Amino acid sequence: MFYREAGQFKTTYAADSALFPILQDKIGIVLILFVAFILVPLTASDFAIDSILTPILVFSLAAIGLNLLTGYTGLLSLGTGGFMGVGAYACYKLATFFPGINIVVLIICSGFFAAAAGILFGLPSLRIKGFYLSVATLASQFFLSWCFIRIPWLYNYNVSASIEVPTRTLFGVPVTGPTATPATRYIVVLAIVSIMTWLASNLIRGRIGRTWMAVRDMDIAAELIGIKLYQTKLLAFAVSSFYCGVAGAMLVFLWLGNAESESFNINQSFLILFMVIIGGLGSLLGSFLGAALIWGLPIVLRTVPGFFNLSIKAATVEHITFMTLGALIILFLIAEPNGLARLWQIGKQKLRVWPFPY
Amino acid sequence: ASAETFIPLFTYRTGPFANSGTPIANGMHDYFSMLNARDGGIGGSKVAVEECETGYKNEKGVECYESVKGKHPAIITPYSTGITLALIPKAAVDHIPILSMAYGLSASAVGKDFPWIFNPPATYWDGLSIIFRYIGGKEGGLDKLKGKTIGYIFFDGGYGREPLPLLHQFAKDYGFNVKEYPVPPAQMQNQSSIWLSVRRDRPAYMIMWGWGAMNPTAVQEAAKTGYPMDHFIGIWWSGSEDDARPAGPAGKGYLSLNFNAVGANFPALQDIKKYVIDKGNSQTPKGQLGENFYNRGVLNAAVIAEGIRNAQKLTGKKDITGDEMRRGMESLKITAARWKEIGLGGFAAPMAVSCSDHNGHHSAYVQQWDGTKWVKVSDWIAPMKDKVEPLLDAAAADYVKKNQPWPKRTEACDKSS
Amino acid sequence: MRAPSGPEIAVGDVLLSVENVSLSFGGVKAVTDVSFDIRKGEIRAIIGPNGAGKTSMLNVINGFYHPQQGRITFKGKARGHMRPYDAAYGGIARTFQNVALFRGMTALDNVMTGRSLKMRRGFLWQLLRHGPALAEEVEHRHRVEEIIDFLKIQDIRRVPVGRLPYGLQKRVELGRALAMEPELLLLDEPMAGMNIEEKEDMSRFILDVNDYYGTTIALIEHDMGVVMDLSDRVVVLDHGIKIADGTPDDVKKDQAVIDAYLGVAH
Amino acid sequence: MHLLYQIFIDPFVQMGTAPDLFVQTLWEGLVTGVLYSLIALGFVLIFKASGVFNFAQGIMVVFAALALVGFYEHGVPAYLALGLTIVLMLILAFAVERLILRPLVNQAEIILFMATFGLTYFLIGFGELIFGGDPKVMISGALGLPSGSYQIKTLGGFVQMQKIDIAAAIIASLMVASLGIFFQKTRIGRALRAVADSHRAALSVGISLEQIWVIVWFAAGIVALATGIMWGARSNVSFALEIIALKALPVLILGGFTSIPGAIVGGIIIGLGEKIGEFYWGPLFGSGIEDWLAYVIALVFLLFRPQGLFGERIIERI
Amino acid sequence: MSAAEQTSTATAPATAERILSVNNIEVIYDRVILVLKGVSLDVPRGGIIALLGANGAGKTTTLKAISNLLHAERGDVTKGSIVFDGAEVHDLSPNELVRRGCIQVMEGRQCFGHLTIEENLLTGAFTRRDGGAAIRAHLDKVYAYFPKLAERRNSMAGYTSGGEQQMCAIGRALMSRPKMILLDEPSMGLAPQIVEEIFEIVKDLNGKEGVSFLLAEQNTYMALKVASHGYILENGRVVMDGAARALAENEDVKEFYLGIAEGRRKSFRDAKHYRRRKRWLA
Ligand SMILES: Nc1ncnc2c1ncn2[C@@H]1O[C@H](COP(=O)(O)OP(=O)(O)OP(=O)(O)O)[C@@H](O)[C@H]1O
Ligand SMILES: Nc1ncnc2c1ncn2[C@@H]1O[C@H](COP(=O)(O)OP(=O)(O)OP(=O)(O)O)[C@@H](O)[C@H]1O
Ligand SMILES: [Mg+2]
Ligand SMILES: [Mg+2]
Repeated sequence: MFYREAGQFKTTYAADSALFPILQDKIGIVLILFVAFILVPLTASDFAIDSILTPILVFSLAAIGLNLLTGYTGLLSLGTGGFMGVGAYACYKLATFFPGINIVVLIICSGFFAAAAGILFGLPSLRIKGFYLSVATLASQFFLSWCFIRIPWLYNYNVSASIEVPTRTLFGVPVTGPTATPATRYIVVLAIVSIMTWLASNLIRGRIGRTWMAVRDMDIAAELIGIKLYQTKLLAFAVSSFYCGVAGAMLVFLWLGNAESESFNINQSFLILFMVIIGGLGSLLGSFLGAALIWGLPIVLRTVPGFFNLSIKAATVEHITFMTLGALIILFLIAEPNGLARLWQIGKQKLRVWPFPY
Repeated sequence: ASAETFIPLFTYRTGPFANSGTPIANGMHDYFSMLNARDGGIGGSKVAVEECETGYKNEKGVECYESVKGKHPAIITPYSTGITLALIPKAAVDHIPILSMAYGLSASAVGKDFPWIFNPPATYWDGLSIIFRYIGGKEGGLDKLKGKTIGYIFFDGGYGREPLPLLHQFAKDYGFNVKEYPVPPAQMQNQSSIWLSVRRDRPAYMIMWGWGAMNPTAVQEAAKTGYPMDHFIGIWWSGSEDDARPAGPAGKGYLSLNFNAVGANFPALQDIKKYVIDKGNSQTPKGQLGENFYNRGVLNAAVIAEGIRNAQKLTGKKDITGDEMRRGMESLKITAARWKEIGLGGFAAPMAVSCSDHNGHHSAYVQQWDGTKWVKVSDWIAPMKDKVEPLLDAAAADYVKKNQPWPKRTEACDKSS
Repeated sequence: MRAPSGPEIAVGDVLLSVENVSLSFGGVKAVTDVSFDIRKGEIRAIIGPNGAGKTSMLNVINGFYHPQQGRITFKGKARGHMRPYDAAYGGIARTFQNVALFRGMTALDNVMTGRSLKMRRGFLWQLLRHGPALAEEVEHRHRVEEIIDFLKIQDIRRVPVGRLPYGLQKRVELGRALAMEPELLLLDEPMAGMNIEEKEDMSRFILDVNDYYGTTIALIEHDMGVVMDLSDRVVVLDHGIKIADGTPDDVKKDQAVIDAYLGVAH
Repeated sequence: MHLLYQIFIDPFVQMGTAPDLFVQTLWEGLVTGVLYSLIALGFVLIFKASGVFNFAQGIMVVFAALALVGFYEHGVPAYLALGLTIVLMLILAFAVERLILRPLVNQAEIILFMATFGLTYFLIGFGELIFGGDPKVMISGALGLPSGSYQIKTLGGFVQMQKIDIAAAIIASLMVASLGIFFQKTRIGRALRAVADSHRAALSVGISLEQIWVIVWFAAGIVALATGIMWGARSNVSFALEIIALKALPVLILGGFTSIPGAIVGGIIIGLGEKIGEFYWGPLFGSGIEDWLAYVIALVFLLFRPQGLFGERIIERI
Repeated sequence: MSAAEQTSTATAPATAERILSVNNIEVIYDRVILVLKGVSLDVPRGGIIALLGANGAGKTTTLKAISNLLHAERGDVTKGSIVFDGAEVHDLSPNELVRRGCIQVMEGRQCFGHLTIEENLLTGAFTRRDGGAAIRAHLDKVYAYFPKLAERRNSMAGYTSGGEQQMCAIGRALMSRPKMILLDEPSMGLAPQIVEEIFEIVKDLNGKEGVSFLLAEQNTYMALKVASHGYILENGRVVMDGAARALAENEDVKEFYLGIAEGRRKSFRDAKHYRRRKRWLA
């Protein structure tokens, strides 16, 4: 009853294809942005910002990147971690070469390097499909991981073989490095993620998004109606890797402050993939929900025993967290295989017809 | 608040490295529990221990850090080089000391650049130089290595790569060749081609910087290839019972460095048994007390306890802040007599840390696997400080340069107690 | 809808000719030495028993299969080896025997994909979705809405096609093909699985497309009523071989066709 | 020029001058390959029979091996422990079918893949909870598996073969042969392949998915146990073993997801390629190329045969 | 409205023994999409019943509800009951249902593309326990019904033409020795000759082997020719039912389902432009 599009007529096609055609949604998004940009930095604890919100945003961006490739274009990739790594190391090198340039610019630029890597490793997709394609991306994953440790130039020959983040400022406020407060870093991340999400939503609502989805749903038919498969697939690889690269750069520069080759290993790739699947393939909102669930749930589970003042051993808590997380993933899938985003839609649908069941 | 000192322990009892993480965690935990049970804490201040499970993952480690940093921890023990590296810049900002006992960033030994990080008793470079001293002793002089090949098998990550500069310098100094055998993380249990290469290259000695499942596999593969085990030496992280045991009798002769004693015959350990384990207040399984990594955990906890005592002495307060703990650590001095006093006589080499030297470059010894247990086969060997220190200074300078603007040390130094 | 490129061909002239085409898969001969032509403006039916090679013939025409032998001439130009999208750019559109819609997309988006090859705005504009990109999008949306109105599928615009009943899916598919503004439209069993009423509707659409837009149509269909009523000329294939070619009435009386295909008179 | 020499000439010279090492490399490659095949076999079984890409195969290996050693450590005689572990794997198969697969019937591959990831998490937590995280020594002696090695002096040197490796090769071949026959020749085998093709259609002809799934997961469980014993005997049994399971991916992809002989041939190609590549060409890149070599080998093969060596032809019709 | 009521009361097959009866079922997909709104029908033992209706009317859904394949599509029967061969079947698995003799041939062929034709047929015998010899004998019988299949027995089903796949699907169902086959759009996409053939076979099976059929069809003409009784489904409701003959005579049915107006078949060329159709309901 409250959530109705009835009565909201669109008079132009432009308005009809707007991002949030329904008034209630518009109000919702403004509220969310207000809370995220203003309220959270003012009120949330450092722990909440730095261990929950920032990582969720960073992973959401990576998940969006992967979702563009896997969810929208139907190309399964297990190389996300590697592409994130390319972004991170590229950003590190750029920061070394151009200490004067604004770090946010560099973070964005590093995406281009990831995109180039994405195109390179996406080439086999022209011939190989499905799970078979995943091996190409796996090859990239392992090869890139190997490069991150074997090419000392990438980490400026540090003996620790890791990259550390120098302190850089934006309008005089430090945004990277140890002196940057979690809230500042969070706001920068949030801004980048918001803008890039908006851009991604533009892409997928237009011609490019449609060709991607066409390729995903039935590539043969897509080709027969005049879509060039190789262009489409490579573009998807490029854009996807760009997003992952930026996410990787943010992971190091705006969150962890330090990284080594292991930060971008195969497990990272799987993690992002699971966020995408749990969130919902082919849904931007799902990328956020998935990241929130997969990253946030273990943290919540870990704090649960504390609430009840149960003194369970740290290891046992961890084991039970693992078991619960596993069980919850399965439960979620059974409840709604198409991901949290679909669950959300069904919820909206129910709201629309409320108080009637259908 | 009531007198209480908060000590978070970053541990990993899960994940692929749980085998090494668990006994260390047990040792640390039990020692503090023992102090609480026996003495009512340290200097009248009860120790509040809280474990945070990292699973040996950096992100989790940072998360643990964020979750404890608001609770005024006296000191943090990350127990992972990766996590230590991630925390080094943060520690200075939050004024929380970090103890990375013989791991982490070697350069953090330089107190003027890293006031908040402590890594006694020795750095990896010290460890490598000790190994060479030992080899030199066996060969009758390091110049005997001339023209020979030394193999270096290592975990292909920051940890395993760190000794490389010194190793190559040694190679230059003593005229031997180095063969590197990196083991990628995913290949830890799949080393057959590496050991084939060893068979081809016939190194006179094999030195290992391994961790987790890499160690037992290496020992087994070495035995399989017929490599002379008493020419195969691991760093102190490659010397747990679990590393050598799976090879069975064939693993006999395998050597490794150590800086804590093995065995349970120390009054403090017996107190742990009496006050903690026998009371059922411990997770330690039977037989683990006295094992190498368990004792390492005890040593770690003992050093912290001494640091706290020192800080209490300096400030005259029971409850100490991170700042005070840093001062306590920076003037830490545990003589052989003091070790004995706290029930750990001969457990470790005398240890001193100073404001400028956060490490101390202490001695270690070589132990050998006799098929069932570790046996000490050398004296305490001091590292080649002259070779290590310039490297350390250079590394610290390099770190500072690369991380500009790195804050200058502002913390004052106490006099050594 | 005008031809996108190439020489103008007058109504009644040969638009596409298939000469001695043979196609086989391993041992299976799908098409053997078949020749026929399609004239501009006509409705040309291809019929034949199941497995006769009709679909394969369409696949050859729009470049999805590459025949081992033979020549295809489209708009007076002989074609070499080409990819399916070349055919699409050349003005050949089609629908598929087993509905090949993009199942995860809405009906509207499906039809919009048909316009992809006409849209020009580059990546950066798409990213911003303002100015020229939006203008282009709206312009094409207008064309698509016309098609949607034409096919009377306004009310299912927003429904993911996977959830539509079969008949509507077929209609959306036709819409997608029409959105390409083709010169030659290949329809592979557009009326399979429909009842009479829906077949009548679909017939109407086909005739209208043919009449109003002058689109040439090649049609595969098993419903003889439809074929006889709609088509100008009919080719009959059997086991990959052409067994008859002519007006519906001629074909209907052809004994070979009755034996191979029609069975008892319908 | 020198580089070209190092790449194209030197390795072959080495093979010629030290033939014993070459033979030894081949043997190591073969054995590793066979062990990879064993892991891959577990994947293939489940994939073939249900179209599920079972991410949990790696953890099942660890779980089975830990259970075996765990039982033994609690005083159960070795063979009884083996029996108990097999029963445990059967229980696991039932549980997986009942709790995961049945509610998710007819879902997309990727969803089931994800579900097996949930299973992985669960088993990691569960396994560590009951067996603990510390590594265990495989009880190969108590199980009557041979230890020690044969040293054959030939070719101006020696070739050393571990007895356990020989046993592994034999066991793996037997398993593959029997499973291959099972799949191609029996009623159940045919049904398995039908299920892989389409859950929906299989249901409609009355194939009991429940039964099929329990059978394959049980079979995969046994394969996991065998894998766990063999790999465990090579180093030890710990959760790190799970990482090795990733190596099954290139094997699978090379051999084709649905082919049992493919798993074996793929495994051997990967094993040999990896060991030879690492041993002869690895030093050029500072060694350790094993990490990605397997994937690159698989990729190169795929570029020529997109469905893998033995994979079913990809049906492209419209 | 009135037409529906008249025919249904007049000719309900009340007397014959029922092999299947569906009572007032309601089906919901995805927990929110209501598709069947109370459908009832009966199939007498040994009968052929046609289920007619436009696209999306719910024919397939009805059949799936009976064979319990709905679960796999996230659909649920929320009301009503289905009784097959004297037993309520709601809780049975599809496998058990096949064992009891009720099998569905799904719309759109659904052969196992990677299995050969022969293997496809053999999977149909999965639930049988009467030994290899009997199965082989039965296989030959199926080949006798469908000689085309015998020719292509070793081809992968994925590569055979539409007609061959349809035959394969029916043949596969036969292999389970069903008492009743739920046949969904068997004529779709088939050449007229084959359609005739298939309906001949349906009649044959019904006559010689006593198999009952529930036939969902768009090809009303053929369906009413073989069936004894028909139901017309619209928008998830049965709007009319009656003896096949009676239905074929009904004026509305003639116009909308048979394309006959004023006593003769209309040409498709003369189809009026998008007329609003008259509906029994709505
Ligand atoms: N990609 C392919 N690979 C192998 N064989 C093929 C392929 N495509 C078609 N065939 C074979 O070619 C023959 C002709 O098939 P086609 O699909 O053209 O028949 P059709 O006339 O369209 O039949 P229907 O009316 O049943 O659709 C069939 O025997 C089919 O098995
Ligand atoms: N899995 C599903 N999820 C949601 N809605 C569905 C699903 N399957 C079918 N429907 C809807 O249920 C309605 C009835 O579909 P059904 O397939 O039963 O029709 P039908 O009479 O068999 O039509 P056709 O002649 O096209 O086969 C349709 O409106 C369809 O959109
Ligand atoms: Mg066809
Ligand atoms: Mg239907």
